[in-house]
Amino acid sequence: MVPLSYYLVLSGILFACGILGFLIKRNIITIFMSIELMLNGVNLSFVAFAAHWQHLSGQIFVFFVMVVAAAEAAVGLAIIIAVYRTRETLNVDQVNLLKL
Amino acid sequence: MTENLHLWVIPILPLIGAAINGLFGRRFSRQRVVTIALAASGAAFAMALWIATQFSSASAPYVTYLAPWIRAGNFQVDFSFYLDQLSFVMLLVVTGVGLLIHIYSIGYMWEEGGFYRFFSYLNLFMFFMLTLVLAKNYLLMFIGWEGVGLASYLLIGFWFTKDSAASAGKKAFITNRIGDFGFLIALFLLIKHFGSLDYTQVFEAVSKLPVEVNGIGLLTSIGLLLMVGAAGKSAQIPLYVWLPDAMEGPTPVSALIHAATMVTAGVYMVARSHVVFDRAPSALTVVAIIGTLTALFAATIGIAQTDIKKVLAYSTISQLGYMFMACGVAAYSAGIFHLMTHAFFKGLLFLAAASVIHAVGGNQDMRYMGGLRKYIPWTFWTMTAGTFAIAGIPPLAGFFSKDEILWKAYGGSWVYWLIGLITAFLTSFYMFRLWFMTFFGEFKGNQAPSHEHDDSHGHGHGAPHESPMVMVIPLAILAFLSLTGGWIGGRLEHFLSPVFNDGLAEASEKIGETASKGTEHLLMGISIAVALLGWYIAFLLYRQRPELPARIAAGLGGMYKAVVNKYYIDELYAALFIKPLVDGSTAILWHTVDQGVIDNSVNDAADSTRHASDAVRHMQSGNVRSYAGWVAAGAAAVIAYMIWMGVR
Amino acid sequence: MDLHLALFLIFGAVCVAGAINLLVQRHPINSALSLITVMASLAVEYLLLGAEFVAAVQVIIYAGAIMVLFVFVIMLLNAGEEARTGGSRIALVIGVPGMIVGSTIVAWVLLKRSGTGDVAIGSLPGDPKTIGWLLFHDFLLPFEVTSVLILIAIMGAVVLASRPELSSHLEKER
Amino acid sequence: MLSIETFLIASAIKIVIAVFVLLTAVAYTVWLERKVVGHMQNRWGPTRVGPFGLLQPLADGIKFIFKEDLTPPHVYKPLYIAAPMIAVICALTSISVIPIGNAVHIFGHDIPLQITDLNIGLLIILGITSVGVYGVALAGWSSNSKYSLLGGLRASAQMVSYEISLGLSLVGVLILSGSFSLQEIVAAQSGSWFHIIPKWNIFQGQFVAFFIYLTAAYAETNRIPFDLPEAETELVAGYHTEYSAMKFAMFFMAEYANMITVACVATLLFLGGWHGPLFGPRILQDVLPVAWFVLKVVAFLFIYIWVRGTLPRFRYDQLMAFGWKFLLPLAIANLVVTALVVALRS
Repeated sequence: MVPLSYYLVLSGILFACGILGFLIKRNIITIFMSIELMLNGVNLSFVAFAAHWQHLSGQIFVFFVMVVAAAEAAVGLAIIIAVYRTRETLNVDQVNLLKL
Repeated sequence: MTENLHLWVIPILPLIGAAINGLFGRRFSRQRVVTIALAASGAAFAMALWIATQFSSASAPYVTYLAPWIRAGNFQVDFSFYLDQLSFVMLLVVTGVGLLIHIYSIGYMWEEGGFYRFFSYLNLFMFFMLTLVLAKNYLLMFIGWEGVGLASYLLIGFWFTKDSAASAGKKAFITNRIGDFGFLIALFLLIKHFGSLDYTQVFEAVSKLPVEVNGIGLLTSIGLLLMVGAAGKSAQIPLYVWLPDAMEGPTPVSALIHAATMVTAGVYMVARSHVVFDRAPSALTVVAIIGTLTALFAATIGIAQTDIKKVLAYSTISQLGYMFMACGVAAYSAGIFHLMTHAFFKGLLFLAAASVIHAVGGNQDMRYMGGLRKYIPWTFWTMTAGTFAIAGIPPLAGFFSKDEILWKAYGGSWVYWLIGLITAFLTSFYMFRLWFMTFFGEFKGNQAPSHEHDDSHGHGHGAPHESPMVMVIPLAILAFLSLTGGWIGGRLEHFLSPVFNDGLAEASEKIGETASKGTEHLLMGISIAVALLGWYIAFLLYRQRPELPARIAAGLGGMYKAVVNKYYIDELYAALFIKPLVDGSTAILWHTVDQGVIDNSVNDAADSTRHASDAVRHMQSGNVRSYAGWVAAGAAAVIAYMIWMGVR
Repeated sequence: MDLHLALFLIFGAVCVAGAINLLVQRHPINSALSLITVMASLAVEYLLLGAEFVAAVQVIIYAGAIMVLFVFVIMLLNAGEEARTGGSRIALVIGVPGMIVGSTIVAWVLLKRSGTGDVAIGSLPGDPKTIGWLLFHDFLLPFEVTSVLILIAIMGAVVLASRPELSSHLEKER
Repeated sequence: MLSIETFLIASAIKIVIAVFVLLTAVAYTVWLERKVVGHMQNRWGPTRVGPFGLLQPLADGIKFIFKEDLTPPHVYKPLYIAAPMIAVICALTSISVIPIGNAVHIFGHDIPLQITDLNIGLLIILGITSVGVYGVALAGWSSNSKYSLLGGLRASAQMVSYEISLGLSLVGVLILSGSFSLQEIVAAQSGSWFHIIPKWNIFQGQFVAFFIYLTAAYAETNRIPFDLPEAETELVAGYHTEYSAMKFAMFFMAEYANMITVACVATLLFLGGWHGPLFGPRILQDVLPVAWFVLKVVAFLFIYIWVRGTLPRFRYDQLMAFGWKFLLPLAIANLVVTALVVALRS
């Protein structure tokens, strides 16, 4: 028997790692992967809650999250490719033209 | 109520014509434009004639309710039309003269650019004028009132590429605006005190009020304000200045709008509101004084003008002054009678003058005319009819109506009569002066300075020639009306009496007391004598001894100069009103208020926004990770807040 | 120590190690592989919770498709090691403390104040049949909406990633 | 219910046996291919080592093991080493859920002829296969060579693309059987119509699905006519250009193991698994299903080799266009039709 909070803490750690990755990583692809990491953390809490409440809705939500993640990956990676073509870099610190 | 006369159809017909020509006329041939315009105005006239067959004084007024317009609380204004004896006369005059001038314009404007535009505007004018005349309430009348102003503006500025025409259009519009302002305030007062603009309701309420003998009460205020509006539209002192300039428009327009119909709207309005004026004697006196002064004043200017159209323009102002004089002594039916005859002979005179101008190739200066009698006989004879009519030679139209007015004026005060008489003499003089200068003596067209007037028709300066039949026929019809129009005088007064006598009958009773039949005949004789005197002096000066006028002018010196320059009224207005207004606008409104206050406050707002944004714009570093940092911090704050709320 | 807790801890540790490795590694492909590790271990965690279908889909979709895309893009763009540029002070000064504060609060609340109970191993079997039933009945509308979302994403990706001049060139060649 | 110790021991034994059998099968699939293609091309194939060259795979294995393990200097070493392992591990793991026959009764226990029976067995196979892409992709990338990189790129794009068609072609079968468990899928195909036509899925209207599966499987396993990741005439040897000795052997094994897995799945899902005519004594009846299964797998592998000996290689854009514009719509259409028929029948 594992307390539900353990799962939630694990999910929280993953989510926090995702945020941290977003904050400290420079490579735009890695940043994107940090987002996926956050989504995974959320998924884990969904499944854990599903088990806790004995309701499958939580697991269904995971599928929707996955679909959104897939769509996001497709579009996001296409954007990355387009950015790379014009800016010739993947470093977000150098993609900073959108400012005054 | 009586049977439905479908009054709304009459104004709608010209509107349809105006819309078709205005929207699609550019692609139409001239023939088709003419067909549409004539069909519209002809149908309106036919409708008016049909109504004439249905009309019976017993069942007047007829009312046609079309649709609701404004419903605000108890206040209600509808699209409804109203036909009594007064508007019936106006209806016939407007549609009849309008149709004739439409026909005339075909010949006159045939070679002009913007042909479709001209006829579209003419039809539009007809629509608004008929709306004005047939309206059942003041607001709908105001729509027509403004609309004829618009049509007038468009037509004066018809040759808008010419600067003077464009300016004249603006001048007419702005001067009318001043009058309309008074009219509007009068309407507001009506709404405030009677809660309605409907003729029936307003007059019913007014007729229950006592006569305001002393001071300026409500009815006097309303009457004076209405008179301000009428003065603007009908070119009375002090707002007459736009009418002479309006001669920049095509001459048929001058005939239709600035002689026969639109400028008489003020008279119609005063006559329509006679219930108010009857109970405001001081306002009525003001009307009479304004009318009398205008009549004399414009006539004196008229004797020194050399431009044929300007002479007629001042003559129109003067004649309008007569009408107001009539209204001012509560002789409304005399005013309307003169309105009608004036529409005939002044329309005729303008059209004939147009024919003359047409004949000599665009020149309007009478000094370079002369001897045209043998070149353009039709024009000569029709114009002769008009001249005799306006001069008051019996048995032509002008004699009857003018004599009626003078007779009624005498009933009001002998001063009115005397000034009217002097004006009649001056009228006779300047009209015969025009007649002699134009048609007698030698043709001097070849000496004219070679200025090409925009009112020309590309004929060049050949020998003068008669106008085509399409222009001559309306002239002939109007000449016939000028000859015979006066004979219905007595019957017209009787016909109109249900309208004007339902109020107080004091004024006419007063006249009946003070004047006898003998006096009337005496006065009539004096009138005729004065008219003939005018003819003789004109004959003397411009036929027998043509060198005399110049000597007289030299002798009179400054006074003559003042008359030629229209008493410097335009200059006076420029100095009194326009310059202070322009200077004030420049100094106060533009430099101080607009630039100083409004611009500065806007700029300051923008500047402060910019400075504030400048301070925080550094957050917008363009660096995604910084944004993420803010998001993370914000999320932490939100979580902390929510947890704290939960714990508490 | 029972099997459930042991497995949870083992794979949880793998998860956290993978996540930290994702952050530590400078080469994006290493980060990607770390993320795949995280996802695989998460799949096992899902299995522990009884969500077998979710676990399988996690492997097939996340590890097998989405991450392949990532690796593919990394290879395509030949992404090199990450440069340690200091583009954003705010991310470190404000973002990281904010993240730490936020997660600390959440963890504290979860561990100390939550009255949640234990979860038994495989306590809620999420077999494909039940999930399919739910998906096509109770969640039919969201399901259809996500299908539209996917369609839009496909078109968006094609438009974004295609080089117009290149594709028109190919068209001409054909 | 087995005790945990027995379970672990039995599983370990089964794993050892399975790996041994699989590796042997891989070795002899290679031999079979060389032999069959040789005969198709009017050659003999391997003949020197053992009768009919039957010991050739053994000789090859020994050679691979003892060859010098070259590591080119510019490779990214960790992944360069990890890539072949990923490939071969994924290939070998996926066999773990494949049953090769009914449960047999040995030592007083009912032992299923499969390492483990999961009710999501098919999904496990799909998942492991999809992870197998990384072996190829990472090998191509870590070799730091343009041929390898191109091969790796092609492999990952191709495998991701065809995986969709492959998965969709299986869904029709899943609808018919209503389960992810391979045991149940096979059980659903037992019996026959009129004692002649077996109730295999391929005869239950899933012929189109079988064709799609066949085509997609060729692409998934990088086999001719879809062997673009290792197209010799263009990319030297594609993603494994820089590999040699045992690491190369791992890729080699992974490819053939994948072929066998694919053949097993095809057999289980479309060809009725181990179902076939049973006759003879009891012991024969126990062995025959396995024999039928092996026969079907070998037949499928033969088609593989046959196609290799017959068809030329596709061009890359043709491959992609075929996958996305023909195979995928066809798979969806098949799925819709199957679903409709099942829905109408029930």
